[in-house]
Amino acid sequence: MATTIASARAPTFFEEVVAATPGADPHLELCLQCGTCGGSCPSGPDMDHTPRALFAMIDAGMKDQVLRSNTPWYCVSCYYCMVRCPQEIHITDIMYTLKRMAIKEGLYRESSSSDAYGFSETFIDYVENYGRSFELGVATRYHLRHHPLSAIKMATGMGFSMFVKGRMDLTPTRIKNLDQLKAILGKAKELGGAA
Amino acid sequence: MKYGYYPGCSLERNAIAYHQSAMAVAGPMGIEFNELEDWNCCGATEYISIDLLPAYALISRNLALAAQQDLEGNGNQLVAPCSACFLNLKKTDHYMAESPELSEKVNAALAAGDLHYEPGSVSVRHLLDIVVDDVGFNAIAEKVTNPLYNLRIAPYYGCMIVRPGNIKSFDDQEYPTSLDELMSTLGAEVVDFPLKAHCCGGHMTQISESVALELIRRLLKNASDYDADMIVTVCPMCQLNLDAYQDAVNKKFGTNYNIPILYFTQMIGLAFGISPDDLGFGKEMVDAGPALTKIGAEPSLKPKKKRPSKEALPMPSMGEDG
Amino acid sequence: MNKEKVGVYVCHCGTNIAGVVDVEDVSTWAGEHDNVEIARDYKFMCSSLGQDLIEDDIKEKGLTRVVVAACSPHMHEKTFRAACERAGLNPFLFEMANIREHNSWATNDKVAATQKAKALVNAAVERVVHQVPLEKLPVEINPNTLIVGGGIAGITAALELADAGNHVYLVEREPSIGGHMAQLDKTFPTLDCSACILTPKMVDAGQHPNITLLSYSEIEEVDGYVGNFTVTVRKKARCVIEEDCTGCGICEEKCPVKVVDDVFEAGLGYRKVIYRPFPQAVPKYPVIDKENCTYFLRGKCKACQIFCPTEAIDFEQEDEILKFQVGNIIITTGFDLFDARRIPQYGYGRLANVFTSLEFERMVNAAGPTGGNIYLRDGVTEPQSVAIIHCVGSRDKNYNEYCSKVCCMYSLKFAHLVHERLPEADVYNFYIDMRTPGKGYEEFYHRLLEEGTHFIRGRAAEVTDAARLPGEEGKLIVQAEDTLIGKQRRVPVDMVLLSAGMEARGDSKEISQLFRMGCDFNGFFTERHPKLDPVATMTEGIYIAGACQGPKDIPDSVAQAAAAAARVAGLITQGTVMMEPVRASINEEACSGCRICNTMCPYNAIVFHEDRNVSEVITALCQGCGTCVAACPSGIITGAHFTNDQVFSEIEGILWDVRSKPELVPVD
Amino acid sequence: MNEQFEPVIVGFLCNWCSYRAADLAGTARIKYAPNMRTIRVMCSGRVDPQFVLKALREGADGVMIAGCHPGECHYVEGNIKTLRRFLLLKKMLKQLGVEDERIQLVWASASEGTILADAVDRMTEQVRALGPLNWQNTVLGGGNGQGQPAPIENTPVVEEV
Repeated sequence: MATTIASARAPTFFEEVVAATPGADPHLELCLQCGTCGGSCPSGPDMDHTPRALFAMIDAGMKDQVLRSNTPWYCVSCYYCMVRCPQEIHITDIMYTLKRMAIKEGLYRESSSSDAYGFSETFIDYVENYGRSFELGVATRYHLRHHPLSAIKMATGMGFSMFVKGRMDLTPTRIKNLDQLKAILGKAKELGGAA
Repeated sequence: MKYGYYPGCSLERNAIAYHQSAMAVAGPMGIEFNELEDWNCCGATEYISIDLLPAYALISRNLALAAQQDLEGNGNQLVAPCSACFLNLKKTDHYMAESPELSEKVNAALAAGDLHYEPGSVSVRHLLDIVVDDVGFNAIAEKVTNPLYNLRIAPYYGCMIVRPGNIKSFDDQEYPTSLDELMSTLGAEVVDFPLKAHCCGGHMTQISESVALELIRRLLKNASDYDADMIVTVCPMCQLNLDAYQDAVNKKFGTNYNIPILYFTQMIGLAFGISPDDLGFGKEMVDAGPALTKIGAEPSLKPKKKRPSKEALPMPSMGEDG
Repeated sequence: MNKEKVGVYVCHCGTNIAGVVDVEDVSTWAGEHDNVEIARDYKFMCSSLGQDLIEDDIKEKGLTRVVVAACSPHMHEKTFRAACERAGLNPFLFEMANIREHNSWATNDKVAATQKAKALVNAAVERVVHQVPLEKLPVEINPNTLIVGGGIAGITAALELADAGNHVYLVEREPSIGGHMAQLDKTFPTLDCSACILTPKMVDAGQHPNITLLSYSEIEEVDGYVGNFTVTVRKKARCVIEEDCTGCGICEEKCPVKVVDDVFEAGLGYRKVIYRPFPQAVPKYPVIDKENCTYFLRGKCKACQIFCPTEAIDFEQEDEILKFQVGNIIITTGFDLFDARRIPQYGYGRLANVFTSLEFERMVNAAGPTGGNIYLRDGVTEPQSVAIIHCVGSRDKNYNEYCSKVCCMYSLKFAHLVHERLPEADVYNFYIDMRTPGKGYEEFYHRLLEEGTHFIRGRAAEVTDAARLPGEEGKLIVQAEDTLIGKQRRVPVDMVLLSAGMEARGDSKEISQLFRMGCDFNGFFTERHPKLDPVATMTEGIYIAGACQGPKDIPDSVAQAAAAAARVAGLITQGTVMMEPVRASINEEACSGCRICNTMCPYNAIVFHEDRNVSEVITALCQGCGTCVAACPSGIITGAHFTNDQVFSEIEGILWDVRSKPELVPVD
Repeated sequence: MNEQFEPVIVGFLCNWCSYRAADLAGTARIKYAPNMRTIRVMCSGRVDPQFVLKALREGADGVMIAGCHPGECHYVEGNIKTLRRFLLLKKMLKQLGVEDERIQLVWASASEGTILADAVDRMTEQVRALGPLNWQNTVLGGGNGQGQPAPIENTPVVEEV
C-alpha cells in the first residue's frame, strides 16, 4: 500500500539528489545535524551555507536555494567531512552531485563563485580534445575569459618562471588513440543521466 | 617488483621532478615500472563536477587499458604518484563494483571504444603505499648512504592520498604516519605536523585565489611555527600550490616564508646518494639549496625530550591500539 | 493409537486476532478433525472466563488433550498449563498455537492469515496427541550466591543479599572493591562526594559476616546449572599474608619504585610497586605488582619486607585456586572507558593538555594527583579556558553508534566543577544534543546555564595546536560548526576535556562464554527481556546488573543491582525451583556406544560407561537443547516434549493443505 | 489471493532467539509474507536433517532454520552444530536437485524482528521465483512414490568426522 503511494508521486528533491549520487547509498537520510562536516571544512568560513545546513535544506525541498548556494563550488574535495561524519554520509560525493544539478538547472551562475564552472569547463575542453590536460592552455584561456588582469599577471609572473623552470609546456600533448576516447565520451554523454 | 605506472598529466611537466626522482629511485628499491600505454587524463576534480558518466568513462578507460595491457605481469597493480589521479582511479573502481548499474552504463560507454572494465580487476596503489608497504622501511634503510641528518622535515600528505573515507586506505585517514616513518628512516628529523593531511587548496588557486592563498598560508605558517626546514609532499598539486604560490602568499599576508617544497622521492634519492640533478632538484620555485646545506653529520645527542619537571603530570602512553 | 479427546480453543484476543483471522471458520474447521472432541472460539481465552471454559470441558467432556490458538507461548503458555493442571490434566498434554504474533499481527491478508491459522492449529492438534504426561523436575537451590565484580552494582547486590541473611561470594579482579565510582569526585546531579557515599558501603561489604570478599581474584571456571553452580576462582598472589598484615602502609612508604597508575589514577598519577589503589581500599591489604617490582626483576631490594613490622611480606606466595558451590550468580562487571586515542583529530596523547573524563575526575578529586587542583599537564598552571567535548566515541558509526547516556550529565558536572574551582575560567561545552532525562537532571542543566557555561551546539570537528589567527598562539583550538548560527567557529582554550563514552569490557565476550549467557554486538550482556525482564539472562540462575548490561549511571546501576538481588533472594526462599522436564534420555538397550552424543553436549551431561559401552544422560545437568537427539545416528535419544514423532506429526499437521502424499508412512 | 504461486515454507525457530524475534516482529506489527509456518524447537541444534527432508517431502516448497547468532546460543554452541549440519544437508539436497534457496539458515537474535521478517520476505520471493518443489519428481524422479529419500540416516554421522 505504502509502495503504491510512493510510486504515484514525483520524486522529491531529496530523492533526486540521492539518485544522482554514484556508488551505493550515500546515507543522506541519516544526517544527525551534528555539524561535524561544517566544522571540518577548510573553506567552511567562505560558504554561504554549511554542508549540514544544506542537507537540512535538501530535506526541506528548498531546491532553488540549495542549487544557488556557493557551498558545493567551495568544496575543495579534501574529504575530511566524509572521514569524520559519524553517520558515514558520502558528503563530498553529494557536493559533486549538487554542482552537476546546479549546472543542469542553470543556477550555478547565481552562486557567488560561478568561476568554478568556467574553470572546469575549460579544463575538460582540453581533456576532450587532447586526452590530456594542458596547464598553460587551461590557465591562460580560463583567466583571459574570467579575469583578464590576472591572466597577464600569470603569463608574466608565476607562469613565466614556471616556464623557465621547464615546468610548463607551450603545446598540449595529444594521446594516440584520441578517436577511441572521443567515441567513449560521446557514448557516455549520450547515455547521459547520473547512474 | 613490477607495477603498471600511471604518471598523470602533472608528472609530464609541472611535476617533472617527481617523475624523474621516482624513476631514479625505483631501480635501487627493486621496483620496475611499466608506463600505461596511451593513458589519458583522470579528469582531476573538474570533470566529475560537470558530468557524471563521461567522468567515470574517462577514468575507467585507463583502468580498462591497465587490465588489457597487463603483459609484463604487473599483477594488475597500477601505481599513481599523483594523489588526485590515485583517488579518481580508486574511487571509480570501487563505485563501479558497488553499483552494478553504474558499472553497466560505464561499460556501455567503454564499448564504444571496444573496451571493457571488470570492477576490481585492477588494484590501484599510490606510489607512497608501495614504497612503505611493498619495499618496506628496512630495505630502504639498507640503501641509505647519505642520511639526511639535521634536516627538519614537515611530512605533508595532503588530503586525497588517504581518502575518500568510505574506502579502505593504506594509512590512517585522519592522521597518517607512513611518510613520517619513511623520512626518519632516511635519517631526517621529522616534525609532528598537525596539518599533515589538510587541504592545499586544490583548484581553488584558479577559482578563488583568496580562499586558496589562505589555505596555503595555514600550511606554511604551521610548518614554520614548527621550524621545519622544508615540506615534503606526495602530490603534484600540493607541491605546485605550496611552491608556486608561496610568493603570492607572502605578498598578500606580508609574510616572508621561504620553505622549499620537495617530493618524497627526491629525498629518498638524496639519501641514496643519487646526484640532485638526476632527481629534478632546481625545478622548485623556492630554492631548496640553502636548506639542503644543513644536512650534516649524525647529531651527537639525539633531540630527546627533556625530563619533565617533578610537578608535571604523566602523558598518556601511546601504545599500538585502536 | 486409541483416539484422543482434544479440546481446541481459538482466541479472538479482541480484534487482535479476530480482526484478521476468521476465528469462527478456524474453530469449526478444527472441530471436524477426528481427534477433536470440542472446538470453540472465545473473545479472550486468557481471561478467567476463558480459562474456566477449558477447565469445565476437561472435567465434563473428559478432554485428554488441550490446544489453545492465541498469542505466543512466551506470553500465556504458563497460564493455560496452570488451567489444565487445575482441572487435573497434566500440563504437558497442552499445546499452544501462536496465531497472533506469528500470524494476525504479521499480515493484513485475511485469507492467507486464516489459512495459516488453520495450519498452525492443525499442527498443534497433530502434535498434542503424541504428547505424553511429564513431571517438572524439582531442583534444590544452593543458598549461596556468586557476585562477579565489586563496583557499586556488585557491592549493592552483595549487601542486599547478605543483609537478608544469605551468604555471598564477592569476586573482584582489582586489589580493592569500589570500581569506577571510587575514582569519581562528585556525583551528578546532587554533587555529593562519591567517596563519602561509597566507602561506607565498601567497608560494610568488607566486614559483613555473610560476605566472603575475594579481591585480586578472577573466575576460572563455572559448571552446573541454576541452584547448583560449581565455581572455580583464582586468587592471585598478593605476596602479602593477609592474616599478618595490619594495613599500616609502611611498605608502601618505603618502596623505592614509582610507576604510572593506569588503573585507579587513570594514568594521571603514580603509585608504588607495592600498593593499595587508594587509602580507603577494601580490603586494606596491599599487593605487589610483580611486573615492576625490583625484587622480581633483579632479585634484590626487599625494602617492603625489611620494613614490614609484622613480617607479612611473602615473595614466594602463589596463586590459590578456590572451588565452591553457589545457587545463583549475579554479573556486575561494569564498563571500560572509550579509548580516546582512537580519535586522532582530538589529539589525546599527542596534545599535552587534552584530558579524558576519567583523568579529570582524578584531577578534581581532593585525594587525586593534583590534590583537587585543576592544572594543565605541567602540573602547575591553571587553565583560563576549558573546552568540554561531548559524545567522544559515542553516537558515531566509526566507533560506537549508541549513546553512552551519562556523558551529557558528567560534562555538565565538569563544567560546574571548573566554575567552582576557577571562577574566572571560561567553559565551553560542545554537544550534539543535550540529553538530561532523569530526576533533577534537566534542572542541573539549567543551573549550568545560570553559571554562565558557554554551550555550543555542534560536534567538535578537531582539536589542534596549529594556530591560524591572532589569539590562537600557544592555545588548543577547538574547531566546530556552531549549528545554531550555521557558522564555523574556532575556540582557543587552554584545556580540553574529552567526555569519552562507556564501552563493554574488553573481555566481555569471554565472560559471556564463561557464564553461557548472551552478549550483544557491542559486547554488553543480553537481558532475558529488554523491558519485562531486564536483570535476568537467558540462562536460569544468572543475572546481570549495572553497566555490563549497557551504559548506565549510578542510580540505575544500584536499582538494577537491588532488583537482581531480589530475584535471587526469591529463589533462595523458595528453596527449590521446578525445572522444565524438557530433557534428553538414552535408550541404553539400543545405544551402539558410538559416543557421538558425548562430543555434542555443551554441558558434558552425557557420560559414557566403558563397561556396558553405552552413553547415559545425567538428567540434572541436561539443559534440553536436543542437539544430541538430532545427532544420534541410530535415533535412540529421546528429547522429552520434542520427540521425533511429536515434531514429525507437527510437520505433517502444519502442511495439511499441501501434503503431496498424505498416506506416506512417517519416518521415525 | 490472485493466481500467483504462493510457496509454503516451514520455519524451524529456536525458542530463545529467533522464535522471540518472530514474536517481536508481530508485536511491532511488522508486516511480512504469511508464507512461513513456524515450528518451535528449543535450539536450532535440535533440527534433525530428517525434519527438513520430512517437511520437503510433505509438500513444503522451502525450509528455513533460524537460530541465535554464533556466540549467542543459549546452549553455548548448538547453532554452530546446526551450521555444520546445514552445510552438509545443503550439499546433499543439491545433489538431489533441490535448489540452494529452498533451505536457508538465518541468525536472528530476540531483538531482531526486522531481520527475521526481511529474511522471510526475501526467501518467499526467491522460492516463489523457483516455483513449486515437486518432491516426487525432483527428488524421487518420476514420483515412484515409495522409497525413503537419499541416505539421510548417515548425514549426522558424516557431520561429526
